[in-house]
Parts: sequence; structure tokens; C-alpha cells
Amino acid sequence: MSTEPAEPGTESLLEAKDLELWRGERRLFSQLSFSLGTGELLHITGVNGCGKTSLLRVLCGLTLPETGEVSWRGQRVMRNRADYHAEMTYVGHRESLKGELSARENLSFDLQLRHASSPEDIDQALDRVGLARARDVMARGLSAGQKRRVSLARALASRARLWVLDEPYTNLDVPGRDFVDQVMSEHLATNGLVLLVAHQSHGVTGGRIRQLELA
Amino acid sequence: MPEFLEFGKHTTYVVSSFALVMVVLAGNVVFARRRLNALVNRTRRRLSAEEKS
Amino acid sequence: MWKFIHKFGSPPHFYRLSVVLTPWFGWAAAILITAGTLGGLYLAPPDYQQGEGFRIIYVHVPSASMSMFVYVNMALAAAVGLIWRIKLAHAVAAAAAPIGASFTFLALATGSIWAKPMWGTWWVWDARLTSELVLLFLYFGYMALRAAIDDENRADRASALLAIIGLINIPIIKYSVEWWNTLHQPATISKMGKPAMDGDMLTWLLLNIAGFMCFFIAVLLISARAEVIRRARDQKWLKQALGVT
Amino acid sequence: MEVPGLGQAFALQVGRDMRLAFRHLGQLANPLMFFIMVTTLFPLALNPSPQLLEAIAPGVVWVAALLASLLASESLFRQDVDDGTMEQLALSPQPLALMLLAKTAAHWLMTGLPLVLISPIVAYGLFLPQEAVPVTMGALALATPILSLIGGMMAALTVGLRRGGGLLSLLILPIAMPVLIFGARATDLAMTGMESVGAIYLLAALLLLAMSLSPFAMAAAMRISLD
Repeated sequence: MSTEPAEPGTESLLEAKDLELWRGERRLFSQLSFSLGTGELLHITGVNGCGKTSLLRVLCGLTLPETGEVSWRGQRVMRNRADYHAEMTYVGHRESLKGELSARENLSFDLQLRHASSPEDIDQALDRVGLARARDVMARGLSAGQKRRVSLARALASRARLWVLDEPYTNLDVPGRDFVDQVMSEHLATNGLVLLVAHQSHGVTGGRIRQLELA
Repeated sequence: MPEFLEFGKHTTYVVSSFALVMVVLAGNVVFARRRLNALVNRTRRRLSAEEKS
Repeated sequence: MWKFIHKFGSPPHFYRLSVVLTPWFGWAAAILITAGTLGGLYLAPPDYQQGEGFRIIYVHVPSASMSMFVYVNMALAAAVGLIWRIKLAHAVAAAAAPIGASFTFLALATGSIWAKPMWGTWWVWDARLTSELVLLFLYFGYMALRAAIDDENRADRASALLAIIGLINIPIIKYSVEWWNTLHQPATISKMGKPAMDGDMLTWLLLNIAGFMCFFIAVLLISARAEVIRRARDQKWLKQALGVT
Repeated sequence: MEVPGLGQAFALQVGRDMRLAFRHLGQLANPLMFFIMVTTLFPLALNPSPQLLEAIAPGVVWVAALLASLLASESLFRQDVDDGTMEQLALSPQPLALMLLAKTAAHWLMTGLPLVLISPIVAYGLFLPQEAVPVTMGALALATPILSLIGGMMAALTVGLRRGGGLLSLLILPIAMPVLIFGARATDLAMTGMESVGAIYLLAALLLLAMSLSPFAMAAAMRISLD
């Protein structure tokens, strides 16, 4: 089930070598290997419950695979988490927001952990995802779509090289979806990498699109 | 009280502690054995079912 | 050296080995414990001070020493499993816990049965008995955590970490209990003073300790086999081992 | 792209947690209320004669402090794991051990420190001799962080489980017992006018051990729970 190797010429940053993962008695995938280079998007698809999210979590270093290794820039992720996490960002199912903090407070905490970011950077990130008016609204007061936009703002402003996106389109309206496609295309153009799990087809242009089907 | 279980005024204490130890140790063996056998049988059934299908 | 551990660490190899070894350890345990018990009960002279009651030592001391021995081994196996991710080590740790808890319970029970004729009360806040009680809580905590987590893999890793935390804390608990005991306990109630053991008293005690050790290994091999089956991913060797062809 | 230093990340995390805590103070009053209520139970349960209360005062204060910190540990990580922010923390470039230590420090400031500050009043209610109060406060100031750190380790282990409550206390109490022994002993010695510096040193030693080892255990436990 491994896909063809990365295009020669683009140095592969993310390497997965014969990953295997079980959920209870069921094996989700095994001998799964691939490598991802700059400017490449890996679109992971599969039926519900086939382990797409689990695979993403393994690639992020959140879940420990049964066997196999994930390495970034040739180094095992589990060995040097700080370097890897500094260059990646994860948008998961849950919005990872504190309900009692405003969108701005949430974002400023998340971003300042990664790099010095001034209040202007925060506001600019929120404006870019169309939340200019909702900067100081408590996160619990935001709609699902708005919360998803805050997560996207976090990914955009994180200056990460690798985006790991789990169903980024959920809860987004049509303009929101176009916006996601647009930023992904831009990211690929500036030799970023994207790991995408999404049921519907994406509208990403540019960069090399690769497919990984999980049985 | 059979003669060999006679330990002066401490008979009940000595006999009861040894009896308790033997019971608990035997219990461990029975528990482990039964658990292993149950698991082996269940796994055999599962595997032979898989074998057929 | 690694090749040996890796080979031994592979479940199929361990499974075959344990099937062979279990009867040996089982019989050794039976013989040693019978000899130690009979010797302790009938051949060893009664203690001049405590009379016949002191014979309980022949089961109390082996239980107490095994309760500590099993916990340390459980924690080491868990650490090996956690650090080098060897499934067999987790299986051994999971198998050892109930046996260790039984030994701890026995040490407590025989200790309090022994205390009744000596000090007239079933429970005396003696340093060693109190440490034994805390060890029992550590075992229950380990088993309760393992039972509370459904996913096998996570249960192994979480309980392994708990066992390591427990192992680091055992010396601290022992010291603090001793420290607490010497301050509160008036000197008159001597601690569970083991009467002076001369030659022929000691041999039966050592026999029993060796017997308890063999017993632990025998039951461990049985339980660990079950744990290995539960964690088996590769069906091929499992079919072979269970004779499903 | 320079990742901020450890001190900055630590302060950031403590700042955020303090701001969050002040947003809903009610939830934080529980351990404090619990501590006061438990100590008022004893005079009600027993006859409130000063001699009796004075005799049991050290034990009551310290057992109440231990149980209050146990109660507080439950809420240490549960909120963050439920809303997903812990996941982002585990994926941030900052070491998870440091961030969890920062969270525990913030949690101690909100639940442990108030216990220390209110302990004189509770001690007074139990007729604890006045000369023992400073030593008790000092010992509590050393002991409550240890209890928070132990609670943090065990909370990280059980945070993902449905029925963590009873399990959490079963895991914490055996490990927290030496703290109780040394702490109650410090108050006891001070009460009888003897020198209690020995117990204080032992508590300080336990605090150093806890501060150096438990953050890594917390991080490992959290990574296992997030698996």
C-alpha cells in the first residue's frame, strides 16, 4: 500500500517507514511507507474508521505505532520532538480552544509558544481568516465555523513547514472552503508540505498532489 | 485434634497461618491455570474459525 | 548479548520455553515448600522466648521477602517493556502483579496472626507490617490502573510508569515508616524482632524462601503465557503454538 | 524563527492558567472549602474539649490538607485534555515536561497556597498551640507543592479514564504518605517545644526530589494518555 517515492529532486523531509497500527484486535494498516518532499500534498482518503486520523496522529508523534518509524529531516521524530514540532502544525477534529478565553487570547498563547509574535501579528492572523469582528469574543461564544477558522489562523500564523490537516473543511461555508484551498496552494508554492485527510476532493492547485488510500 | 497438629497453646495460630498460606498459594495456581486454559480454548476456537473462513 | 535478549524476548520462543520449564519449577516449589514447612513445624526447636508461635516465621518471612522481590521485578520488567518496547516484558509485569499482591496479603495476614499470641492484638503498628500494608496499596493501585484502561497497549505503558514511580518511592516509604515508628513506638514493644536464628532453624527458612521463589516463577510462567497470547499480533506462531493447523 | 526560551514559555503557561482560574473562581474554592469543612467536622464528631482537640490537631490539619490537595488534583489536566488544548501543548516546540510543571505550579498557586495561608485559622480552631503555627505553615508550604506534583503525575496517568476519581486517590495516597508523616511530625514536634527542623529538612528533600523527577513522569504519563 506504499505509494511511489517522492519526486527525485525535491529532498524528502518527512519519511514514514513500514508503519503498523492496531486498534484493539483490528489492524488499521501495516507496512505503510511513504516520503513527502517540499511542495507536496499527500491526500489520505478511506472509509470511516479505516484509521486516517490515527495515521495522522502517528505522523505527528502523538500516537506510538506498533512498529515502524516516522522521521523528519532524517531524524526520528520520537528522538527530537522539539525540532519537529517547531516545523509542523496540526489541525485536528477538536478545535483545541479554551472556552473562557477570547479568540485573540487563545491565539496569542498558542503562537507565542512557537515564536515571538506581537499583538499585531495575532490580529492580522485573525483578520486573514475573516474573524476581524470576533477577535474579543469568548471562544465558547463562537460558532463551529468560526472556531474552525481560529484553528486555521493558528496553523497559518505558526510559520510551520508541514501542515497536518484533519478534515479542515468541516463546518466551513463555501467561501471558507475556497479559502482553505487557496492557502494550501500558497503554502505548497512556498515549498511547504501538507498532509491532508478530507472526504471530499480538494481544490488545491500547484504543487505535487499524491494520493494514499487506506483500506 | 490429631497429634501432629499439636503446638502447645499457640496451636490455632500456627495451624491457621500455615493453612491460610497453602490455600492462597493453591488459589494462585488454580486462578492462573484456569485463566490460561480459558484463554487458550477461546483463542483456538477463534483461530480455527478463521482457518476455515 | 542483545541477540540473546531479542531471541528470548520473542513471544514464540518464550511460549515454548515456559511450557517446558513450568513443571520443573512447579515440582521444585512443591518439594522445597513441603520440606521447609515440615522442617519448620517439627524439626526446628521451639523458640525459648516465643515458644511454638514463632514457627509462623517460616511462612511470614518468605511471604514478606517475596512480596518485595516480586514488586521490584515487576517494576524492572515494566521498565524494560516501557523503554525498549518489548511486549514480553509487559506480559511478565502483568502476570507478576497478582502473585506479588498475594504474597503481600499473606505477609500481612501471617504477621497479624503472629502478633495475636505475642502482643495480644491482631494488628500492631509495627514498621515492617505498616510498610507491607502500603506495599499492598501499591499493588492494588497497579492492578486497578491496569484494569481501568481498556486498550492493552496503553494499559501496559501507563501501569509500567506507575510501577517505576512506585519503585522509586519504596525506599522513601520504608524510611519514613521506620522514622515514624521509632519516634512514636515506645521502645518496650520490640519490633517484630526476629528471634536469633541458629543453624537448624535457619535451613528450613531458606528452604521455604527458595520454595516460594520457585513457586513464583512457576505461576509467573503460567500467567505470562496467557498474557503473551492476549498480546500476540502475529497469528502464524499462535496457530502453531496452539496446534491449530 | 527563534523558539522562545524555557522561562518565557513557563511564564506564558502560568499566566494563561492564572487568567483562566480567575475567570471562574468558584471551581477553585472547592479545595479550600473542603479543607476548612473537614477540620470543623472533628470538633463536631468528638467532644470539643481543648485538650482533646489539641492532641489530634496536627493529624487533623495534615490529613485535611492531604485530602484537599487530592481533591484538587482531579481537576488539574482534565479540562485541558477534554477541550483538546493539551494536544496542542504536546505538539508545541516547548518541552511538555516544563509546560506541565508550569501548569502544576499555577494549580498550586490557586489551590495549595491558599491552604497554607488559611492554616493558622484552622489551627486556631483546633486549639493548636500558637508556637506550632509558624512551623506548620512552613511545613505546609513545603508539603503542598509535593502533593500537587504527586497529584499531577497520577492525574496525568488517569486523565483519559472515565472513572478516574476513586482510582486517583488509590494511586496518590501510598506515594503521598511520607509527606504526611514528615509534615504531621513537624507540627507535633513544634507543639511539644522540641526542635522540628529535622522533619522540615526531610520535607525540603522530598520537594527537591519531586520537582526534579515528576515533570518527566508527568510528560511521559500525558503522552501515554493522549496516545
